[in-house]
Amino acid sequence: MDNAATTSLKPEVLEAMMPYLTGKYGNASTLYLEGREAREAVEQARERTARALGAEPEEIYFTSGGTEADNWAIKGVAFARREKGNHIITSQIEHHAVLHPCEYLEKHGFRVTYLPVDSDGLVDPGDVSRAIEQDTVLVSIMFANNEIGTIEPVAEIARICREKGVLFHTDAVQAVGHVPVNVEKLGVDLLSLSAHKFHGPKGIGALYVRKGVRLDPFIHGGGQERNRRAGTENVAGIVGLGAAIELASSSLEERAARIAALRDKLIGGVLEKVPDVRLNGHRTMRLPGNAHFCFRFIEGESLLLNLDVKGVSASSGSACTSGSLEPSHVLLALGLPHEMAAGSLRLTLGDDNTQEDVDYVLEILPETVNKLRMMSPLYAARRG
Amino acid sequence: MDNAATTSLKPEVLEAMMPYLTGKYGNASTLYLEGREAREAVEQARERTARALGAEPEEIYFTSGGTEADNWAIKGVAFARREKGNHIITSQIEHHAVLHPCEYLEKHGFRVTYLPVDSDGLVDPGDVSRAIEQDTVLVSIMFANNEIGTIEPVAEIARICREKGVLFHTDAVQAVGHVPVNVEKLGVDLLSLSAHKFHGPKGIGALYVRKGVRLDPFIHGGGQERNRRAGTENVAGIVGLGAAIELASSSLEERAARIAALRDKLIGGVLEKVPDVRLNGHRTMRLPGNAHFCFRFIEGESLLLNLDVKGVSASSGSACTSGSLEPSHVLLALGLPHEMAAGSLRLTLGDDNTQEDVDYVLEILPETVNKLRMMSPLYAARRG
Amino acid sequence: MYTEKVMDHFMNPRNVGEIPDADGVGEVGNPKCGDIMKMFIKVENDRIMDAKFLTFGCAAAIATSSMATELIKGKTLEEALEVTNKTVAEALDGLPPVKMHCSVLAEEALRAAINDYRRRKGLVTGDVAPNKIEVPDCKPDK
Amino acid sequence: MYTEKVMDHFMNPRNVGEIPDADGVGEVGNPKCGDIMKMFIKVENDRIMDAKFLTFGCAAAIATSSMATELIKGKTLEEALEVTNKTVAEALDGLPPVKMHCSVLAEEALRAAINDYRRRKGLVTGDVAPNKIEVPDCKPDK
Ligand SMILES: Cc1ncc(COP(=O)(O)O)c(C=O)c1O
Ligand SMILES: Cc1ncc(COP(=O)(O)O)c(C=O)c1O
Repeated sequence: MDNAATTSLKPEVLEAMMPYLTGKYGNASTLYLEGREAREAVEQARERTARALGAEPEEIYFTSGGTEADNWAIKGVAFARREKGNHIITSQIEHHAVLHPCEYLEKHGFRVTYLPVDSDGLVDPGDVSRAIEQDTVLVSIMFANNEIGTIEPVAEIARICREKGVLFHTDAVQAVGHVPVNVEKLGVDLLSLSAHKFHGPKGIGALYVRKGVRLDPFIHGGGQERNRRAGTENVAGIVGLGAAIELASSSLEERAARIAALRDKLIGGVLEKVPDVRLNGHRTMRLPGNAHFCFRFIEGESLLLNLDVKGVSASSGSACTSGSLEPSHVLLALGLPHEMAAGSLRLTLGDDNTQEDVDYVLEILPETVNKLRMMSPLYAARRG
Repeated sequence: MDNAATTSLKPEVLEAMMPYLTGKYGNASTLYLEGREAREAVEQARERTARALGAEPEEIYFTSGGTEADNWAIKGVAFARREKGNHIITSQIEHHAVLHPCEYLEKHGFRVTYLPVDSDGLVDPGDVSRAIEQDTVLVSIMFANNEIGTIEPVAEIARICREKGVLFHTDAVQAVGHVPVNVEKLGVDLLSLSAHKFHGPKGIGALYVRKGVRLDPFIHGGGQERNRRAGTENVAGIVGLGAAIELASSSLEERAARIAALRDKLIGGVLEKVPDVRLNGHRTMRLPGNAHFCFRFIEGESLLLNLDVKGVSASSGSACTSGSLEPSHVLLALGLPHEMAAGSLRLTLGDDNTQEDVDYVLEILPETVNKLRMMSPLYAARRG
Repeated sequence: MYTEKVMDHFMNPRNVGEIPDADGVGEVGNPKCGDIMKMFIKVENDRIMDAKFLTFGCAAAIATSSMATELIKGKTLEEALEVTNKTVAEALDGLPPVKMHCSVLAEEALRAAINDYRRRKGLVTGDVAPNKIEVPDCKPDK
Repeated sequence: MYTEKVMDHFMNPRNVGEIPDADGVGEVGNPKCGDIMKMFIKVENDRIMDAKFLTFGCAAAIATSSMATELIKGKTLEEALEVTNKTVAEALDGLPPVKMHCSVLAEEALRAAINDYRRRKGLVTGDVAPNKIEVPDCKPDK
């Protein structure tokens, strides 16, 4: 149950990729037969991606993943619009793939406002509006948070940015393939996605760039991706992204509804069976698959590993920082104290999960939490 | 015969990748079982890569390809050493993945010296030595040129840089897997490679960074690659790179000798059978598989496409710029006039090529050249 | 990338060669740009009786030269002047966007040849209509 | 990532709990760092007769607590003070580098418990050896 960290490659997706891993190995930028086959496959994947997002194919640029897409969007717009201004607005709960590029820009003379969130993790669109100044060139607010699953009011923020003439980027890595994402309806200017979050391959993603939006290239070199992203195309990966996004878009709403029902059962069961627990993230405006808790008096990694031994994959904090002891910046932004933030557990459901999986977790989780609490000096102190 | 543009994925390499495209889909940065399997596979690939280059595993960082590795090396060192100086030295015949980052740095206040080459495409190490100034922070000279195949005197240039305390990067994308490359013997500080040039997958590469060399991260985000290259690891791609580099390193010298013999036959045959032709690149200091010519009075794309129809893949200029009419910057740097540079053809041999392939090219090439010359106003003018 | 028609006219170009006693010769392009096109026409009673070409250039340049000569043969000069780069490209079932400039080259060569004919006949002065036009911008239209 | 020994001591930790009438209690760590360790010892004739722990922390923290209590049981105080973080880590067949600081925590808890015992006996003053040590740097050693 860690579908937010990564997902399995769907057999249909692998099948679509196979020709480009075997016979059709051409370089998509060469002129002869194999090269043209590769080019056509890349363009078909671009069309599929565009269709899934309600975009034009020329607005889709393939990258090596969500992280590169975020880096490119933020640094690319910042440097391209530098003469207009040097102020950027983002939130305190963004993924590191957004926060760290922002911190990098601060070292290069940019000013960044990191907006706070409420205790459910929601950004207030009014805060965005108030933070926009004369020299603001970019606002970047994530579509859905990777830890606590909260879905941000992106359409409203996009509208505010549009009115004020500021470009708006959203990191939709956790959303695409899981909830409907339409760039036209949302009114966003740039949007990042990553294939391995929706049963596509790892190491491939895309950046949507609305027509007319200027941004500097980030990876310079050959003329690939219409001179905006250099490097020999990862043809198999791109084809996999295209196949996966098409699959994920089909019957998206029914699938999301099924998963959300499982999620609600899981959340309800945990809140009922385990004392001293907090549900993190908004109760309803959250990703269909996400359930996120803080269990008081215990620490996340030990909980996680106990569950792993019992066959349940989960995450504590974000996947990237597991193994480090720094408490998650997202949980701290919600206002949780350190020792509470340390006891976090994320369970993320996907297409493969069933009622039985949820029942099994509801069976083992309470006893596991209890076992660890019996070892905890904080719990002992509380019992007095 | 366009092995320099890309190569087919070896079946053994695909086999090594398959587990990570099917069952073992874990995120290498997560703690539980699938994640640990992925992590181990990544670390094994790192060890294989290090072994092939005579490096330590901790000196290998995986990237999305040769282009990203070049971008990172150049921008990463430049920005990290900015307070020390802002001068960079490279050559006029580098790949665009090096030249364009350099041009980008020029826009950001750096000074770049683009060293000329001789008519064989060789950089003079004396030129490098003379170009190094007080404020030089990086020299980047490619190991072997992707168009004309010339192998540069990298070890000597590295020695000069070491003596003068300047970091040295080499773009070895065309060399790794084709000629022996040992970072210790060469004495380089940074080295780029790309898997798809040696029968590995597309969209994966690596940067070797000598221990102790400081460079800024380029893609910021999660803590992957020991905090130096963020983004969920492309596990299958990394495993493929590791398997491919190990395969390519085995019996490297015998394989190179066989291919060089084919190349010499091809070059000899063309020079003998076709009048008004120039061999580009150094006669002996060249990649084993590379044969590169300029045919006077005709244009490269039309030659290329004629050969394609007859079943021979080739390249004119570099793969990235085919389809554009700009003559190759490499050929212009050799001192060739534009109309001569336009008539270029690159044939690059690989493991799959045989004597028969060479014989076939030697059979069809002269008549194809002749057919195009009969249409050429330049040829007519010359006949008078 | 290229249509079947383009490939056909490229691999089997019609009307290749020179007309030694041509009534008009037009040459356009610039070897620096990678394209030179030379067109020869034979004119009788204001009608193009024969046309030939020599081209140094890419597949699209060769195919458009071939198609242009086919299109103008038998046409009056007035009619031939209505052949534009679009006509040629359409007759080839289209060209890739980055190659559209090649069809401009064919149009220019044709005009240059007709102008040369008219100049020889004293119908226009050399200054107004040179028979050698340097196409100024040889970058692909992207 | 973890050795079998670590996993065993983590999943089945020995000596969990409190000793109500302990002769020495040491508590180290800081909830902000994600680790708190509390060690209880029972001493007779300068020998540790029993040891128990409570730990709030990661798997490595729990396993090192468990192993540390096992190692010191039956040892004299002098011998117990020779148990270092390395001894504990080695007894567990090693710890991942980023987790080595957890073994330091176990060493500190042990020292704190022994110091507490000595303080209670009046052998040292409270100032010199507090029984509660805040481990200053809780970042992994990377
Ligand atoms: C919200 C969010 N943004 C960005 C990323 C980075 O994407 P990738 O792992 O493809 O680099 C992730 C996942 O890792 C994510 O969850
Ligand atoms: C010399 C050289 N450098 C860099 C590159 C770029 O590598 P990649 O295509 O993996 O981005 C190439 C090939 O395309 C190359 O030949």
